Amino acid sequence: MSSATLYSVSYFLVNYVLTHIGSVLPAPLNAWITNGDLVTGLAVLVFGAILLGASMINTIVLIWWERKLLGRFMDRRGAMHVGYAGLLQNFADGFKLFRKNTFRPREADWLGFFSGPTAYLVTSFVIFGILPISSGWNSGVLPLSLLLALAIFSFAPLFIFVSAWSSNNKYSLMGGMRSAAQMIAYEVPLLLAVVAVVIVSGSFDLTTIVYEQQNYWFWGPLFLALVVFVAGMLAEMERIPFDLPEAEAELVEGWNTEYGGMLFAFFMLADYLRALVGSILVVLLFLGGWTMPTWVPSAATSFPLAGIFWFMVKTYLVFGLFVWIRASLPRVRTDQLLRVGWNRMIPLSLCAVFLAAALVLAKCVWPFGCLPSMGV
Amino acid sequence: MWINMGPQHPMTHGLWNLRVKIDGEVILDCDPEMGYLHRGIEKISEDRHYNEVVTLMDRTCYVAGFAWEHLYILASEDALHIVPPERAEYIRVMCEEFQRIGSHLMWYAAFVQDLGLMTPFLYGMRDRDIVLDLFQSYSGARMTYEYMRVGGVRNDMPPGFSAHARRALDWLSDRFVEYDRLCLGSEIFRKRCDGLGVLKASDCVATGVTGPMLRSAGMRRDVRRDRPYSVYPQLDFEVAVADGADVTGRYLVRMEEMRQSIRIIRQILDWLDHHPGPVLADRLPRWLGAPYAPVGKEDYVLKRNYPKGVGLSSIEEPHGEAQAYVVNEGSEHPYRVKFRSPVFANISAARHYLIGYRVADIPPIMGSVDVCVGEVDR
Amino acid sequence: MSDPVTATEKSSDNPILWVAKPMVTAARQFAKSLVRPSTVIYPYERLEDPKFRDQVRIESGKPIGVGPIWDNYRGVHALNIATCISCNLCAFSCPDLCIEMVTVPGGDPKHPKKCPQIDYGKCSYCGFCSDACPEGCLTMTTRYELSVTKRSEMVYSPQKMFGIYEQKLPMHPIRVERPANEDQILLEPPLCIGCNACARDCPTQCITMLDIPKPEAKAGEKVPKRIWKEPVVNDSDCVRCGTCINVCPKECLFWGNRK
Amino acid sequence: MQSEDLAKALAPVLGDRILGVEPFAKTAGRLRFRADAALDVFRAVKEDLGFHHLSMVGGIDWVSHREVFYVAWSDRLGQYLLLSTDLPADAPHIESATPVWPSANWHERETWELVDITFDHHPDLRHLLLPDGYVFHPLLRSFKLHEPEELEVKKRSV
Repeated sequence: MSSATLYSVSYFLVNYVLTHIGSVLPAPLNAWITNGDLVTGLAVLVFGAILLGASMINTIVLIWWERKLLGRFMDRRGAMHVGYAGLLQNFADGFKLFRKNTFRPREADWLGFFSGPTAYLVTSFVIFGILPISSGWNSGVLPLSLLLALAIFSFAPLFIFVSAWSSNNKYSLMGGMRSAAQMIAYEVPLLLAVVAVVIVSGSFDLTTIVYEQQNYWFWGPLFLALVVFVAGMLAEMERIPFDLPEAEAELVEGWNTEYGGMLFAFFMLADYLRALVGSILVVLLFLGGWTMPTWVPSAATSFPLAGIFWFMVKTYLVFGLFVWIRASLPRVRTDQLLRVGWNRMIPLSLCAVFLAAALVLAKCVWPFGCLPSMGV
Repeated sequence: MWINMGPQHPMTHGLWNLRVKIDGEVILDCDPEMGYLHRGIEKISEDRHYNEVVTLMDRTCYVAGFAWEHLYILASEDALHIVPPERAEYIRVMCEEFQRIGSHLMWYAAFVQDLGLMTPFLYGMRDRDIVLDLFQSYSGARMTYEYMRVGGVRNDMPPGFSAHARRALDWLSDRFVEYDRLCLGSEIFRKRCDGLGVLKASDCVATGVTGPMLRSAGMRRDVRRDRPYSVYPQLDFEVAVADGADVTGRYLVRMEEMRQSIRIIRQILDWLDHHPGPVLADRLPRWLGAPYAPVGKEDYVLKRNYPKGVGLSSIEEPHGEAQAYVVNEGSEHPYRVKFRSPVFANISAARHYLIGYRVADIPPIMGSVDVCVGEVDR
Repeated sequence: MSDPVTATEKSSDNPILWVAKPMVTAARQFAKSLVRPSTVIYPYERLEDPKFRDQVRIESGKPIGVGPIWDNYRGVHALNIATCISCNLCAFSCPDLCIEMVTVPGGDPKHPKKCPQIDYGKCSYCGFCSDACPEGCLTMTTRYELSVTKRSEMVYSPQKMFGIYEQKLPMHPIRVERPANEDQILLEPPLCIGCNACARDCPTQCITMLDIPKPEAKAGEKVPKRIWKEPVVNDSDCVRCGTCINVCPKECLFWGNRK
Repeated sequence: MQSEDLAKALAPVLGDRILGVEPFAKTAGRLRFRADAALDVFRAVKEDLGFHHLSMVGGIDWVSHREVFYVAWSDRLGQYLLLSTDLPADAPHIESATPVWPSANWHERETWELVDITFDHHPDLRHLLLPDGYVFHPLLRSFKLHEPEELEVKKRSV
């Protein structure tokens, strides 16, 4: 199965189903239904559906994972009644939100109020189409997939601001302003940290970046970049300690104060989708993606779907780190956050870039080893 | 731009409204609006018997019920010329000190949660539960105790209480180290709280601010020491003082007060172990006993001509200096009951410690005031 | 007393490495609660369950089960109808006026037996009623689960409370000593007409009507028309409920002190 | 400091503006003063005797008249002082203590709305605990609990 890709699997599925349906149909219909274009088109649809479903389920399980971890950090249990160990609790919550009435404040702007959360959710979903999750399990070869992912990722402040402004609430507006300021401030160090990785790996393609890490994972030599990247990701994901846009203590719920029902669920889902994307990016850029170090026994890496398995394990562990940070740190203040962003993070990320350049020039660095030949 | 923080707002911890005028994120003006929880406790008290008012006292400040019971009982004993047995006084002081720990733990939980940190909230609530367990073991309720009576307390400690209490105290004093590590040991916490909500001692005195807020400004005023009531003169403790006059200072003062409370309770437990005795004054007027039957058209009390009196009591409640003024006109109901709530005065000075800070600073500052709306509105 | 310490001197826990301390603290708690968090899984584990209390105690590093005593929790009342004497003291002592005396079957038709009915929508669980009960038939139990779907179901009839009594839940072993009562029922003899109302309605039957000599008629005065009996209260049996004073048609009984 | 000492200390400053100092349990005493000289008394008490901290202001409705009482604390003496004065039952008013003790602000607002005692020259005499426009004064003896019907009638007539 290791050679199978997500697309080949969905193509096989569609082809199999359509051939069997066509075999019982009369000839002209049979020819039409098994024609290559239709199969390809349906395969793409199935591909999208699988992606959507997988990312959705992963997101919801991620929420469960956070609740359970946070519970233990706080000396309690987390969700535990619906399903085994509360696994179905979030599905139940989602269903409840789905059934709730969605209403709009009278003075709110109709278009922005409804399009904001929708666009926020959709753009967060789209990124999953780009991210590779194992060798071959991607949407084909996109040479600039990293850049594209980050570009879509940074759409968010726009939509947040639109929905905050259009909901015509002072708290929402303040939250939206904070969110825009924060995301723009942390976009720069985030991208600079990525530049460090790109310099070392010599490619914007995520698959290439992962294969560049076959000798050593980048988190060791590029530790500075990792720190900057994680901090920037925390700010982008709006998680504690950088969750001031929705600082519930003073701003009620920040930019989603006026949202209820499914629209709120959109925000919630999109937040966790972004958290998932953040964790995945950390794994891809710094933790070797789906590959494992060579000293790991091959039995642990050669079973079917081993790549996806290890990838998910790493992703959830990285998210566990975010949860740990959330469990132990209070929220910072806007001015402090921005000051740290512009005054500390950008110089740090520039340092990281220089370090990366030095790493490339040196080729081999002592405890880690050498870069693969593909390097610049 | 004026924004209303409240009456339903995560910052308020109760029902009140803080109207804030802001420019961007900076606070230009503020105006607290109270009264959303006004239940007319002073008025209802006028229609109740002396002991029945105790049921209202638990609900005056729902996180410091024992302190308010003690306050009211001290004043009405003065007004009614009744002297409680010594053991009852020790038990009351123990209740008050345990309540101080419970209230401060509740404060700790809510305050750190305002900073966005959820973990200490659960630690604080978990450890407060220990205190509530102890309360329940002798008073029979976890928050609304109805335990103190004019002339003593309702019942004595159950057997084995002091061993359990000591174990709980050991557990609690270990936990305080953990609390400090979580808060003071965190750079972000210090950045958020140092130099925030400064209210200098002179301003505190002018605006009537008392309690941990005053002591965090370096002023060593504590009713327990300055005007000792009940059995406090026999107890050895220190008054916690900090010098920052800011949020961190208030945090430090409250943490130190909890340690001192543990010290006081240990002394009281030693005393209680060696001095058995009655806990209720033995000869009480009929209408102060629990089985009181108001009867007939004749006003029995006026017939007996019970001596009139006025009582003023003042205690160091967890939030500050609380006072009660009870007027006894010789009837079975108090003629007038008036309370001074420390939080009432502390909130009224809001303008002095909020203006000039940022919107994000409101939750920690108001959290450090430890607002309990129940006792402000009464 | 020693000199005051400033709080800053005593507990200055300064940050190391930005946020290392809180993160380590949280991780330590994480490791601890992997074994067993402090949560009491309520419907399955109950604090009042002695087995659970023995199993998880503060010694095991968990802050639950400190209090040894759950039996004196002030929850729903239990009423032993058989020993209730209908003295009304519970209803009198209720600060929230939530107790109403309702007729229960079992009394004689002329003087129906009345037992308390409690509206838990109003009750504040202060325990004054069970403290006031002279016979110990109205007690508070450890039961605290009262959620119902209708407000009318919050009103517990005597029969319902008797049902709780029959479950033999732990009932408040800390019994309050009734404070010594310096008052007694006194009589103003000239007003009494000997009507027997007090003796008839006394819940403890502690009033006996004794014959008194009928005075001789003096010149110019009429002997008052009355029954020549007077109530005598047996002080040791009296529960001081005041029923006699309430029923007295001539208001000749009153509270007082012979000393 | 006992009540006699207090009277002696205040006599030269205030003269006949104080009506007497009675002993009061656990305080320095109860100082009764003439209502029209309130501000002078407050100033003298605060500045000459060091009662810097005003902890409570309250009113009592004695049907025939009303009483205002103030409780102040002196760090120097380590004692409380009770000040009280009687006001007529109809349109009772007294000078506000806010110029001397700013902390009197909210206490006076509360006393004004609950006991119906007007404090002249108060900077901000608004409703505090009761809703704006509320016409009753609940802590007056004439405001009865347990009689909602009566209240209804009264409300309609207002």
